[in-house]
Amino acid sequence: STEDPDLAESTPLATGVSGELTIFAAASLTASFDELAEAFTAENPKVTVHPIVYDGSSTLATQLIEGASADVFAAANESTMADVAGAGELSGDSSIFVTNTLQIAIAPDNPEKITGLTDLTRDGLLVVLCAPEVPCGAASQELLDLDGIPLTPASEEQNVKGVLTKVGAGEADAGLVYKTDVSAAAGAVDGVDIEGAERAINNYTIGVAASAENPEAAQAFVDFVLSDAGQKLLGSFGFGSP
Amino acid sequence: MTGGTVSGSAVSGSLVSGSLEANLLIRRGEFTLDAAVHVEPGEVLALLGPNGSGKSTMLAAIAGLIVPHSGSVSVAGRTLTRVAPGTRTLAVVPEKRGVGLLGQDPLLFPHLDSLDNIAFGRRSAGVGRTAARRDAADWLGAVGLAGFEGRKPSQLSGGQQQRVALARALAARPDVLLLDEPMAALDVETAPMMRRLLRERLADQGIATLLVTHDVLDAIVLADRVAILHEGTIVDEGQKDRVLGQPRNRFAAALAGVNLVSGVADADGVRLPDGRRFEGSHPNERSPQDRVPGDQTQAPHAHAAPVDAADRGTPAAAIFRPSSVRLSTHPPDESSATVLERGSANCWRSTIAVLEPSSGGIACRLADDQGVTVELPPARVSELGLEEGTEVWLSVDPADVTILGTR
Amino acid sequence: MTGGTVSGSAVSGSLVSGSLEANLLIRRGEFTLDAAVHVEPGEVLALLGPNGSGKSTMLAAIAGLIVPHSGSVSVAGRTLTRVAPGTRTLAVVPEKRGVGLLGQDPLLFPHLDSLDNIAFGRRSAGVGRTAARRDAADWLGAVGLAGFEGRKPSQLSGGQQQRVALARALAARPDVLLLDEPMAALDVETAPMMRRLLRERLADQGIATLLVTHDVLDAIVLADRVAILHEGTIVDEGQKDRVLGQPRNRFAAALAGVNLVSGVADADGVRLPDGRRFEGSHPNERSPQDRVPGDQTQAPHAHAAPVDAADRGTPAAAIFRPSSVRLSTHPPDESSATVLERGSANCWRSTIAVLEPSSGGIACRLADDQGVTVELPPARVSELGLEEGTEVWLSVDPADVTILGTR
Amino acid sequence: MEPRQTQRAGTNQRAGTIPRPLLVFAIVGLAFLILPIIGLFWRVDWAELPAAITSPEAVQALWLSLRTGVTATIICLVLGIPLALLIARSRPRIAGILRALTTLPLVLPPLVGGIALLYLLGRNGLIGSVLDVGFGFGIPFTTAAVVIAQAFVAMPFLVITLEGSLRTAGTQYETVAATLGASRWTVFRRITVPLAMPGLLAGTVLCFARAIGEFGATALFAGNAAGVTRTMPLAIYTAFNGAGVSQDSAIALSLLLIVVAIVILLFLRTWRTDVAL
Amino acid sequence: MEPRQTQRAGTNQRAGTIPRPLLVFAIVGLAFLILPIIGLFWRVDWAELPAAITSPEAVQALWLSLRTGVTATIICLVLGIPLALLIARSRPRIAGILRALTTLPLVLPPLVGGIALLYLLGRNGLIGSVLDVGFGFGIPFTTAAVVIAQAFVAMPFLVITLEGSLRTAGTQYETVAATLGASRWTVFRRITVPLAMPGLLAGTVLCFARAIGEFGATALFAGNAAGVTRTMPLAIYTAFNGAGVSQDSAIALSLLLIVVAIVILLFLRTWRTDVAL
Ligand SMILES: Nc1ncnc2c1ncn2[C@@H]1O[C@H](COP(=O)(O)OP(=O)(O)OP(=O)(O)O)[C@@H](O)[C@H]1O
Ligand SMILES: Nc1ncnc2c1ncn2[C@@H]1O[C@H](COP(=O)(O)OP(=O)(O)OP(=O)(O)O)[C@@H](O)[C@H]1O
Ligand SMILES: [Mg+2]
Ligand SMILES: [Mg+2]
Repeated sequence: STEDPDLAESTPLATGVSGELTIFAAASLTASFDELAEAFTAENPKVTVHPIVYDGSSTLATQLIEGASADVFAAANESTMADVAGAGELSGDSSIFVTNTLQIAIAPDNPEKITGLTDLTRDGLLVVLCAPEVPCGAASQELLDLDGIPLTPASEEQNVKGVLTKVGAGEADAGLVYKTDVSAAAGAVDGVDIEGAERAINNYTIGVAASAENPEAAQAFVDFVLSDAGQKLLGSFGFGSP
Repeated sequence: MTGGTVSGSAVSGSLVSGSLEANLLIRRGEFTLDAAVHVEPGEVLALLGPNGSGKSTMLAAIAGLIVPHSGSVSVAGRTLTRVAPGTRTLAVVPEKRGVGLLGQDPLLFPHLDSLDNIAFGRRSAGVGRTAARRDAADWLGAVGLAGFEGRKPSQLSGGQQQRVALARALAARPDVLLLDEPMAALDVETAPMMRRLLRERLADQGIATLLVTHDVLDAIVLADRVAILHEGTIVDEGQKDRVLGQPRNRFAAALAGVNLVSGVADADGVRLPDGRRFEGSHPNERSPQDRVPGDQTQAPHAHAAPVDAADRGTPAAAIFRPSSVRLSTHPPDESSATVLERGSANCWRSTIAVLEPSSGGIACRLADDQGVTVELPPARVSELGLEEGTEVWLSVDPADVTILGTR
Repeated sequence: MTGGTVSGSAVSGSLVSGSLEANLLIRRGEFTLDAAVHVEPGEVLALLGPNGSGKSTMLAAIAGLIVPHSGSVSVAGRTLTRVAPGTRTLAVVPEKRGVGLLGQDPLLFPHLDSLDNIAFGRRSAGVGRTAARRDAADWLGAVGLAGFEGRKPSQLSGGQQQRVALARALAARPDVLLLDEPMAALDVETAPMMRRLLRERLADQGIATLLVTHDVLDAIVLADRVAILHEGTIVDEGQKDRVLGQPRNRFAAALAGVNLVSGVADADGVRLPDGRRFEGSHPNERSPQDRVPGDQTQAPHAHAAPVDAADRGTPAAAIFRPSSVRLSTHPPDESSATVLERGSANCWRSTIAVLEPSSGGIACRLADDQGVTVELPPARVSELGLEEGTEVWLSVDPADVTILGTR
Repeated sequence: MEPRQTQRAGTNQRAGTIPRPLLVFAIVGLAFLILPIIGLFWRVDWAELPAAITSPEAVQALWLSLRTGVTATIICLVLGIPLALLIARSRPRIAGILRALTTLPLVLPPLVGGIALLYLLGRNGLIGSVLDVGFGFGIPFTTAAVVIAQAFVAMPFLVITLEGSLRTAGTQYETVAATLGASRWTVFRRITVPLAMPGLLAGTVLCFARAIGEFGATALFAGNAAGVTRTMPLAIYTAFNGAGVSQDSAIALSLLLIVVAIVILLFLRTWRTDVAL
Repeated sequence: MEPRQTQRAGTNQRAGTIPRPLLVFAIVGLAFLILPIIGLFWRVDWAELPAAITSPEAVQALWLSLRTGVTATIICLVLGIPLALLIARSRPRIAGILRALTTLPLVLPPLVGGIALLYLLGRNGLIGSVLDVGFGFGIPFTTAAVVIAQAFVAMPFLVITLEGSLRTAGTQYETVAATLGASRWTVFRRITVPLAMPGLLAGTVLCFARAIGEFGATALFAGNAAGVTRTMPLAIYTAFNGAGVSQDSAIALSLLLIVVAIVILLFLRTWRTDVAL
């Protein structure tokens, strides 16, 4: 932690917090939270943010419940956060900090000319979805049901990454993923917006862990995420504001 | 030889050896071993017997590799095995017995060279590497393999392996040594050398030794006493001169290279089940030069069992050498009368079953009930025109026949 | 015996066998084998030699288990191995050679019972399971183990394993059979039975056989010719009667149980390097009954090499039996004069190095340069008070000595 | 008191030949392996268990796992036994290289193994593109893909284990068989394989266990479609992700997998005593 | 033309004793195992490779992997060799049960293995709670947890492989050693272990490879903290999740892992030829 007074003065939003900060974040937040952490330390130079631990929300939740110590937990849905809270591992309340909407992921240049959900039922088209048990799968199913589209996926992937990999590798022609995932894919896949995608919104939640060793810094980080600066940064990755 | 050196680097233990007592009942499938042996310190007991008679089984039980169904093993009064109904089984583990076993298969440790194989026993006894290897080098010299220190077993010939295994067993300095055909793979020049080595070392160190062998020469040279094992029971046991000189069973007779025909005692001979009669002298009547091979003692033995009038009707046998039998191709009445002094005793008719070379000329095995063999000079065989199937008349001088009670 | 049955269920192959020719140069570490053998169909060549002389190595090369550094092997004119500088190496794989090898270790397949072990060769030749097992059962009976069909090797005694291995090798009906000490673990009653079995079957099937053994009786009973291998070279070869009856080297003499002392030929005897002289008769002068053991032929052999005047200065040896040597504890001038008819020839002084029992009485090994052994009746040993270290005077009647040129 | 050994009379077994201190380590080792599994049982929700393991999805996944696991094991045996023999009979230098190559798939995290398979057999893969264009069929998303993924991760275990046993068994009995006229194939079938049976069975056990436990490569290469590619491990993972943090049904399914595996392994044991030496 | 064999003169090796058709299978098997890995190489972005594998994170993860992998392997050897011996020397019935128990961790998807370890050693676990309350320290999410997770998944391979070899090697030489007066410990050290060396080395190879490739149990039980618990497989997973769809750095890291593993396995090979029979 730097003691440089110049730097401390030059950051007007400084909250005066210090110490170390451990963050558990859902895998889909990978790139965005790295930048958030960077921006946060720029504002709070006395805080050292450990490399953020990314994994599936369920994995992280299990670890928290079984004794892992973290200060901040950011989950990709609400139910996982509820489980953690139920186990008494959350200090205070959690907040929804971003939302995410689905997009159709397709190979670059859209060789199959897919324009909407109805195209996915076309014969001979290989479509992959997330498993209905995981958040993106639940959202996909909800959306398909709302439109009454009878889609039999070639595979129900365990996570978004599985869908992206298959579409990116050309194994599948299309898949439903989050908008943020398409933008993170940096050209390996293209995204097609879904009409009425906002009907199945996924809410990301964040909270301070009960086991937090540095609750002040943790709260400062949560506040930063919810701040305009944080929201703006997250927006640049494709997330929507709650 | 390096005898002095090996003893010189002795570390301990060779003087505490004691006598071996074993009394064993073991069942293996249909086979049952029920036998007892006793060996004094420094004594060698040769255990002879046909294949499958239970010799190796007996050694394994004494070495503690198998637990008998009942019986006991003790060395120098210390009980190593005791199995009896109603009592708790005692079985000292093999490595705490002080009983060395050289099995039928040399089983040298394949990953160790000759020297380390031989040094293994000493090193297990806690002797340092250098001392154990020095001792091992002496042993390697003693078995005539100086220069083979670094050879792995796979780089040794069969006989060389056998010698390393012998050295390994001796170098471990057991109180009791069990040797299972230790000379089997040795050449004619090495075998006597190894016999001499064994004789010296076993006596020096007062080791009680049980020696299993199929070579009667091993028994003659090395053993003090001989036991004959047959189908799991000891059918004869005693001083080697008595057992081999006056054999009481077919196997011992075969070992000694003599014919033995058995029946029941009558007046002064033996009557065979097929009616033949044999007459002869009793062991204590015979002059020394009449002795069958292997009988080297001066005086007749206490173990000998000459037949006298009181023994009539008891089992008895006639023993005679293959070379003592006279063979002719004519009935005796046409030939010289000397053969038939006393009626038809010692005289019979048979046909030749097998004719084969032997170390003493040509052996004619007769198509006899009791498989008598006759040994003839090659010249005589061609003179008589003998062939397999030829009908022959045989006789043997009573002076060349020994009559013995058998059990 | 089941000979008829076994031949009856023969499927093929036994009549095409031919002669074996092998000419091999093999280096193994410091050891070099450089030897050639030739065996006719139906003939048995006994290969004798000390431990480590290269016998097993030779068999392995003939069976195709090792490739020689140079040389060739052929059977019935078909080349199985040919290695020569500048030409492409030819080495037919072992299974296509028709050469059976029974090694020093029986190596029965541990997972197969006796019957399947014996049937293995036939089944490999494509014979059906039932036929092969029937054939195997016959062989099992022939080696005296009827009733042991279902036994795994681990449930057999050492000698029983050896017999199953022999049956397995014979049942495979090779054109050429290589036997490495096939009788080593057999008891005295079984060994003659197995020798008889081998004699019958090998001759019947016209198999060319190379037999390695340390038991001279195997050679006498089974072999037609004998070759002596020493340190990788064949030092003598010929009809068994000649090689064993008139041995030309120490090893053959030891096999035949006679003394051989070597030096150079002079007038009508041999002068030893230490100055001793031996006189005697030449083989073709001797009468049949003077022959040393193992010499069973009527007429002297073409291979024999009697010394005559022209041979003076060439290597020669004197051969005499241990029992022909007369031993006394007094210098000859004090004893009867008969021993010294011709000056000091056949007469020398020595000390006793080792006294040990032997099959013919007591063997006295002399502290001689050339290790002469004298055999005496036990009575005579105690009469003379002989001990190790006793100084003795020795003589041997020239009539009992054979003089031979050695190469 | 004399040191003792207990054993059945007349047998040649030296029971308890293990140095006593080692016995302690052995027991610690065993405890280390099975305590965590006992921990699972301890946490299981017994009330929910029957429903979880008798659900049609669970039964379907189990059945698929067994089918694919057995098929993959058979493929591993067919390809792996010859490979093990090749390695065991090669010169030391070549054997070392072959062994290292064979072991490589083990080092790859299964996920990467899945990617590697996709790159090879996927629609745009080296071989997959040929299949796709030439024959119009794709491997990913089929049950065949599951089997391939399982075989890919499981085969090294079979090969390396068997190779160790083949090397220990040596070649002397093979040589004897050859001198009796047995062709290489006969030797292989009647001598080599039976003598290496303990190692072969050990390898088969490892291979089968690894195959039915395989998750990562399958998920990536084969996908997760109920009845086609959703094996037990995928079902367990799906359940784990789905039911929030309580994981009850994931654990219930794991127990089902464990019990089935135990039954199969004990069955293999019985078979083993029959064929072993 | 006569069938031939090629071999060095004077040696006792029968090279090429493999039946020819089997050779085909062996080669197919080998291709099956290494083609996917070659596929990986084919797809790698060589321009980015140097940067990816020399980044401090990669080096840190590699170093952690090696440290934990070696430690886990040592633990497996210490506990696994005695366990293998115990199984190999038990009566068939008991051996079968022990073998099945030992194999169980293999069947568990690594994820469930991680859960099981958490349930046992976690803060609320059977043993973990005792440690936590009694000594105030927790195992999960430490480097020790990585080692435990690796040892848990890798040990069965060592045990089962070695057990096969011990059984094949038999007990006859041990018996001979005992009659020469060698204590059980001496027999173990100087006879049992050297004679089972091929199997022990094979098992060690498998065990080490499995340990450094371990991902699932580690991720759950030990977490994914850089420098503490982020081993190569976790780094690869993180890279895979992080970098969108291109997976370039994940593949680069995998290649690094493969190359390091090859070096270590080939080193083991060299050592092997020295000690082998
Ligand atoms: N495990 C077993 N099961 C059944 N029978 C067995 C077993 N082991 C040995 N036998 C039988 O026990 C008998 C005695 O065997 P043992 O090895 O003691 O004989 P041996 O006297 O040493 O013979 P050899 O001279 O051939 O070595 C043999 O008939 C053998 O077949
Ligand atoms: N791999 C090897 N490396 C070095 N030397 C060897 C090797 N194998 C054998 N030898 C040596 O070659 C020589 C011949 O061995 P071989 O086994 O042929 O002897 P043998 O005549 O069969 O002896 P025996 O009567 O003892 O069986 C021996 O001196 C042996 O030590
Ligand atoms: Mg025996
Ligand atoms: Mg030999």
